[in-house]
Amino acid sequence: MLQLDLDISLVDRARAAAQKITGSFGWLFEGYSSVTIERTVLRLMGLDGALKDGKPLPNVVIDQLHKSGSLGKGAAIRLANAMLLQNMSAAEVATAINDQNLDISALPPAPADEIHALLSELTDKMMAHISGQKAKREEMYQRFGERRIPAIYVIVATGNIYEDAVQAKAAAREGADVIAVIRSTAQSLLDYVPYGATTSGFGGTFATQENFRIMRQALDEVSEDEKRYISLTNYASGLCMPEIAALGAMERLDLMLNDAMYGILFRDINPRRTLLDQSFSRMINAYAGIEIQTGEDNYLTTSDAVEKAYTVTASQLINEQFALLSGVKPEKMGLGHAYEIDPEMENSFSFELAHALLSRQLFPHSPIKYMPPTKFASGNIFKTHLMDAMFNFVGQLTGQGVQLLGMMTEAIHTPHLADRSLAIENAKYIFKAVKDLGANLSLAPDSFVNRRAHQVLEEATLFLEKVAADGLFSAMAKGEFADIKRPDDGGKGLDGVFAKDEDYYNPFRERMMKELKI
Amino acid sequence: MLQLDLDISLVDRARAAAQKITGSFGWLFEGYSSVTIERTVLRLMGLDGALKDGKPLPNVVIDQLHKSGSLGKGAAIRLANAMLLQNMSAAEVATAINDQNLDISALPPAPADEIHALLSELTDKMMAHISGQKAKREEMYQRFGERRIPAIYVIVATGNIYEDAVQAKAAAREGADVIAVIRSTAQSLLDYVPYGATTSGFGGTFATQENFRIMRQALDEVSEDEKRYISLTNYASGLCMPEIAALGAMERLDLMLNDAMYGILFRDINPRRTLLDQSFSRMINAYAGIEIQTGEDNYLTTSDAVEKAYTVTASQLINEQFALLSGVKPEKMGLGHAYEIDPEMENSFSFELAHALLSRQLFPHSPIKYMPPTKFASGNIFKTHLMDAMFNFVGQLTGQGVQLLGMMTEAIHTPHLADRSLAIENAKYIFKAVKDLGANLSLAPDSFVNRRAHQVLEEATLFLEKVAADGLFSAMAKGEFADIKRPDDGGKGLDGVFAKDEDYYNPFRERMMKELKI
Amino acid sequence: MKKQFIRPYGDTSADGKMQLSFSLPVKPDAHGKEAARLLLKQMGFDDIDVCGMRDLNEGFTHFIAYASTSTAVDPANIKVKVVETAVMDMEETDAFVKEHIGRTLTVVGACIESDAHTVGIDAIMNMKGYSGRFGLERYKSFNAINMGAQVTSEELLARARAENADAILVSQVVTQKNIHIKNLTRLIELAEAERLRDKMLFICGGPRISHELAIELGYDAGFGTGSYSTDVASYIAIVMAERIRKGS
Amino acid sequence: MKKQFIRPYGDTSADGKMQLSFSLPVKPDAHGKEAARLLLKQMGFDDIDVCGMRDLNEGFTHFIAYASTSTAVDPANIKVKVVETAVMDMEETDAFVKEHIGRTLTVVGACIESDAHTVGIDAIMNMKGYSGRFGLERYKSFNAINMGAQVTSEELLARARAENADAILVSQVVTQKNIHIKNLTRLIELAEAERLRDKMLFICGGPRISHELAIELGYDAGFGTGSYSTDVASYIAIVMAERIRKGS
Ligand code: B12
Ligand code: B12
Ligand SMILES: Cc1ncc(COP(=O)(O)O)c(C=O)c1O
Ligand SMILES: Cc1ncc(COP(=O)(O)O)c(C=O)c1O
Repeated sequence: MLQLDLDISLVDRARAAAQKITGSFGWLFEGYSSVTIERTVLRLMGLDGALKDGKPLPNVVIDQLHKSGSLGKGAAIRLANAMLLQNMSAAEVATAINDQNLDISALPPAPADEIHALLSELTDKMMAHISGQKAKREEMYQRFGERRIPAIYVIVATGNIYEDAVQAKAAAREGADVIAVIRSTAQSLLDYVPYGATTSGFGGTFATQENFRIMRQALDEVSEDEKRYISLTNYASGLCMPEIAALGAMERLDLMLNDAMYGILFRDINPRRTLLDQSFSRMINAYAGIEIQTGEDNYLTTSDAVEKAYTVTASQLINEQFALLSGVKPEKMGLGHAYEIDPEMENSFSFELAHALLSRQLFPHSPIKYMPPTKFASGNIFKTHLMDAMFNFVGQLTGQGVQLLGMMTEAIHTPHLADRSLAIENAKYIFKAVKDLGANLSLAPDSFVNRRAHQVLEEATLFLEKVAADGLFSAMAKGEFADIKRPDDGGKGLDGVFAKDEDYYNPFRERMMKELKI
Repeated sequence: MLQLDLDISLVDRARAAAQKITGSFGWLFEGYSSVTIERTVLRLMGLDGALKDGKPLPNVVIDQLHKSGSLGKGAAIRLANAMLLQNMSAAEVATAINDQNLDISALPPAPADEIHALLSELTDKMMAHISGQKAKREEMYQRFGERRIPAIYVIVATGNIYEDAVQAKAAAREGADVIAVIRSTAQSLLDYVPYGATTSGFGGTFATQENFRIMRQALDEVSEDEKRYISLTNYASGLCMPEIAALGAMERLDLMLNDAMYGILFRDINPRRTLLDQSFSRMINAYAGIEIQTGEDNYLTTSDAVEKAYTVTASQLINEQFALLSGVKPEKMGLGHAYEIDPEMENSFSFELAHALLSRQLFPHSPIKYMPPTKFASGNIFKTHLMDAMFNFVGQLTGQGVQLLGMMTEAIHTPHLADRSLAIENAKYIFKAVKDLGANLSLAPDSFVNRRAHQVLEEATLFLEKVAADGLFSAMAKGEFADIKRPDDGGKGLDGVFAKDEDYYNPFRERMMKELKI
Repeated sequence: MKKQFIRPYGDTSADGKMQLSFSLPVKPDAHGKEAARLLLKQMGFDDIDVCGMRDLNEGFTHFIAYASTSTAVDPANIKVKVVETAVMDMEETDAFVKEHIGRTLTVVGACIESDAHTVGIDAIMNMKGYSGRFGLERYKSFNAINMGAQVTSEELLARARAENADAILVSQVVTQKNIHIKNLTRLIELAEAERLRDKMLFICGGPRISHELAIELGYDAGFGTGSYSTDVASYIAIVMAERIRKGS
Repeated sequence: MKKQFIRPYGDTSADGKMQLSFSLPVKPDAHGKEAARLLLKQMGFDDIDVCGMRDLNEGFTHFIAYASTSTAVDPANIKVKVVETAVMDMEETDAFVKEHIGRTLTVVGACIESDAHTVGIDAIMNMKGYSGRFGLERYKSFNAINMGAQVTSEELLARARAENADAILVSQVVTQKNIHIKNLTRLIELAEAERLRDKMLFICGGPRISHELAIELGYDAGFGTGSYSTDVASYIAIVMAERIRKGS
């Protein structure tokens, strides 16, 4: 068995530091809410639809409340109040706000018990729907068997949901276990979730509820044909983390990219805003039984994969603690890691083996999300195909949870149908060839692989202890992660954050925290 | 360190059986000679050239002697005699035979001391030339450093020696250490060696002395530029084993495919003829410091690589003993093996690892010739490229001697310039990535890889013991090797074998045996 | 209704995307890359992305490109000649021959001229078979003679005449410089000269053989990659039964 | 003397051999394979060998082929527009600017619109540099301002105006559906509208940018894959010195 000989006391120190770092955000998670959290509440209450110009109804309502500074109690009570007093559906209230300048913050309060009855009813309904989706997923896994390890994960990114569906079905039939629909560039910076089926995106397809539905249906079809449950995933991270998480829960996505650190570092989203959003969005994921995935791999697309390997480990440990705070179980934590070592480097495979084993062993119950070579992928498709094979080799050898297949055209275009097929062929061949190889092998305690893993763990521990002493925000402001400086009052979306009143009420958060026992 | 836990007593038994098998051919090697052996002697005496119709002068002379049944003393004395009496050069004698019906077997004998003086002079000259070539090679290795392990070996096979030279130089500059010029189909069945520079062959280029020279010169050029000695190789096996070996020695080839078993099984050459030819041709290789390579890999192109793995091991052990009998040192025995496992098989890599380690460990001093996937190469170049990567992985991990690179177009055409370049890129990348990986790993004694290697060794031992009891010829007649039946009186070329007279004389064989101490 | 032409597909319906790679006798620089682009342009490609450029040394450069073709295939123009007889398994063929022919069929097979690749013809003929189908030697209804490798056309024809064969099976695997075409043509010409052509079925096979090519070369049928003994046996049985029925 | 046309090379001079792969909306059968062959034939290929055929499901098939093109490129037609200024290292550029310009040059860079790929522009501008060349921030002769990712064209122009920039550096990496062309065109049009176009050098870069494309889009220069800070710095220094000399 390939097993690293890790220093347990170092592991404990690193975890303790990560816990200290994440434990200090109680003030934020308990004291604040954001526009997207409130829009999420409205969506969970059943508000859907958009204006003719595309503005989603949840934004119509929240914009009014936020502008007038009347979100302190939370949007749930405001909307329920308006529905009762106006005797309107949620959508009617929203349309009235837009068409007739109805000001729902100016309405007198309806009787509290009526409001709470309505909220209970709506909450029950949605919670039941989401549980139903979770049960449906579990039933299908029951029927078809567990997901393979590593699961074969591929992306579709044509920009057109209908082309995406064709490409996704083809990939699923060929062997993909998980399909990700990449989002159009810059969707993560939109402070709303686009509406309806979409056919034009750049470098990806918009994440909308309707697009989720179309894809889910396509994959359910293939699941039944192939007798294998095909998972669907999309991206929560961005300015709408909890909203997209909610849509994913409703439409039975199975995994979701959910990482505030990614938003901060790679999309310049305000740290406070997105950590807050993440907290609620991960609860939704947890409640819906959706596996979260984190974005540590991205660090290595900008920093050196060897020199900065420890930042991946450190971030995984932080993400683990944040996830636990939101009720996510280790079994549902797809912590990120990537094969981004320079192929020109001597012994690149051994370095990578050390890193991959480290991720695996630090989180033995978590389905590690393992990302392919991208940075050193070049226009030479033949070479990239080989790098992907080495990546697949390590993935199988170390039993990573989810293998995001590399495409030989990584440096050229978002994947064509054939590129994806060749990537799946690559993975299936390598996985099969080295299936039980790991069981034959062991590592000498003084081997390079062992020493290298120890070194990374040690660097991560010292780094985490430094961040714990400093505070996460301060460390980010100094550019300690991925060499990118992010002050906690900079970036996009801070104006969407507000302090909660004493009597703030978010029925979903309360119910989920209760059910998740957090 | 990756090290099999082999049963030494089994190894000893297997070697003893192989020694018994090969030791029983004294009657053949001492009692017989063949037309190609005699032509070799003439070539070594300096006879070169061809008639207008392409018939080589050595064939002109030997045909006459063989037809008249006057080869019993060996051709050396006959030619020397004619040269003395006619006062002609060797070439003039041959031309006279053809033009003027000069019958050299009918000439009276010149004084024995004169004949021996002439033979000594000619033998000294050629032995000095060959030693000089050997010294030149050694000097270049001295100057540029040893060959890498595994050495990168690629083929050229355009059919045109001038195109071959361009392709070879390009490959050498890209990183190839050894260049093989594949022969035109069916040259191995020609009972003569074509003459001059050739530009039309199918699936390969004719092996001629001039072609050897052209290629050697091209590679010497690159060696000086790149400060890396580029080796040249070609094929001795076939109906002209010793002749081609002699040409290789004269033109400083560095390795030669030299395997009678290949000729018997895959070219239906008569077993007696070719084992006899092999014996002398390997002496020439040994004397010239040329590394021989054997063709066990071919078995797996027709038989199943797992089921018949033991035939490879058994044949390697037989080839080792035959080579020792001809004075070839273990350091110059490129015993063959191949990665021909079905890529659809589970754990194909682990099987292959077992087989490759077995070859490596049974012959720790020999530069194992490791052949790439060919049988399961398909028109899907992308898949074949990956199979070649796995092959390169095993080659580096187990430290094979010479890695014959696989081409992604194996199933389509003889390699294009770019195919070869991509193959070298593949090998260089993988070799570098897993350079010292083996040093990190060890095998559990009860691991599958260990058990599998043991099984193959055991099967090979039992097989060799059976063959030893039965006799090699009888085993071949029954189809025990590669499922192909070859009776010892069947196949091509038996009519070129003749019994030596008491006073048979082959000055080169005698001198080489003496110098090689056999 | 608009006719649906067939065009390559990358990620947008009928976008015409193709992947190419090739070597040119140019240097790996901007000038060389432009030569590659121009070549593709002349071939009618648009949206040309020469994404890879690799030095091959000795004055050559390898290019890797993606581009869109404007060419499209009219489905109406696709006409394929394929062997159209039904495929029966061994037992069915044996029964069929018994019923419709009433005697065993003799076939003589070989890998001709310089070609020594017997694995293909063995796959069709050998007792033990290939991919789970037994070869013709196992069939009760066939008398199968496999002459092996590097058999000259003359030898093959002589044997077929001597055995009074119903069919000749020829394999050709080496195709460099179209040597397979030369060899197959030579065999048929000899057969015609020897008046054997119409006395038996001439069937060829190999990785670059298609039924269409076989017909062009004057053979009765051709079998390429992925053919099995069952295909050939059924074909021979059905066509021979037909001929006997028609009394030819 | 015969003119040497440039043709692809496989293993025989100018044999025209190319490797292709593409997907068609056809089934993986003889009919589909013939569609693939016809497509290549229509493109002017000879000696077509459709050697690979892979089922992509959902009605598509992937083909892999080798074939010979009869097309050839006339070397006389190859005209490449490349940045032609000499390339100096950092010290040389600093000295050159000191001597010929006598003040620091201000450049403002950004990855514009929805594009968030900053690695390329960082490679050119960041202090620490890339591939062993320091970025413009390290140059004594440059005042380099890197605005980062997802900067709107308006923001970039405003900043350039405010800083009185000598050059604008734009990066575009995402190219799907030619969004880079759209974004780059928009920037230039805005610059023209705001009368900034002639006040500074407009330089773009990215993996699919060539100098030629840049010129076409109205930029002064373009830098593709494998460009370094040294290339850009030298270009700016030399062209600015020229402009100053000419008094423009
Ligand atoms: C095995 C093999 C060998 C073995 C052959 C052993 C033997 N007894 O057959 C050995 C090692 C001896 C060998 C030698 C050589 N080979 Co070779 N060999 C191959 C290899 C790896 C596999 C061929 C094979 O067995 N395929 C499996 C069989 C089952 O498939 P098949 O032949 O296509 O047969 C199927 C169909 O085509 C059809 N079929 C075939 N024949 C017939 C006949 C009839 C009547 C019917 C109905 C159907 C039928 O049915 C079969 C079952 O589906 C190929 C590469 C490859 N992966 O394809 C190279 C290859 C064929 N060899 C090649 C060459 C050049 C040679 C050599 C000249 C040198 C070299 N490169 O090694 C020598 C000389 C051979 C000679 N004189 O002919 C080239 C040919 C290039 C070309 N297109 O011209 C190839 C493609 C390799 C390469 N890329 O260079 N080879
Ligand atoms: C790193 C990376 C990322 C990082 C970016 C981090 C960052 N801060 O930059 C992250 C993970 C965030 C990312 C995200 C996405 N990416 Co991205 N990413 C890449 C990747 C792997 C490498 C790009 C890179 O850094 N190259 C290295 C630099 C040094 O090269 P360069 O950019 O070409 O720059 C050189 C020259 O072009 C030139 N140059 C460049 N700009 C300029 C400017 C000037 C003025 C000058 C003079 C020169 C110059 O000089 C540089 C040095 O030589 C590529 C794939 C690949 N291997 O190319 C995909 C790739 C670019 N991404 C892609 C896409 C689609 C995305 C996403 C939309 C979704 C996704 N697939 O991940 C998102 C959204 C991004 C967005 N909104 O723009 C696609 C683009 C497809 C296309 N052709 O349209 C690619 C090709 C991957 C793919 N095949 O799908 N990505
Ligand atoms: C954690 C995480 N979230 C989200 C995304 C995608 O974000 P965007 O849609 O902004 O490209 C990624 C992409 O790599 C990611 O890693
Ligand atoms: C040992 C040996 N000799 C010779 C050859 C080549 O023989 P021929 O020229 O007959 O193809 C091979 C080819 O694989 C071989 O393995």
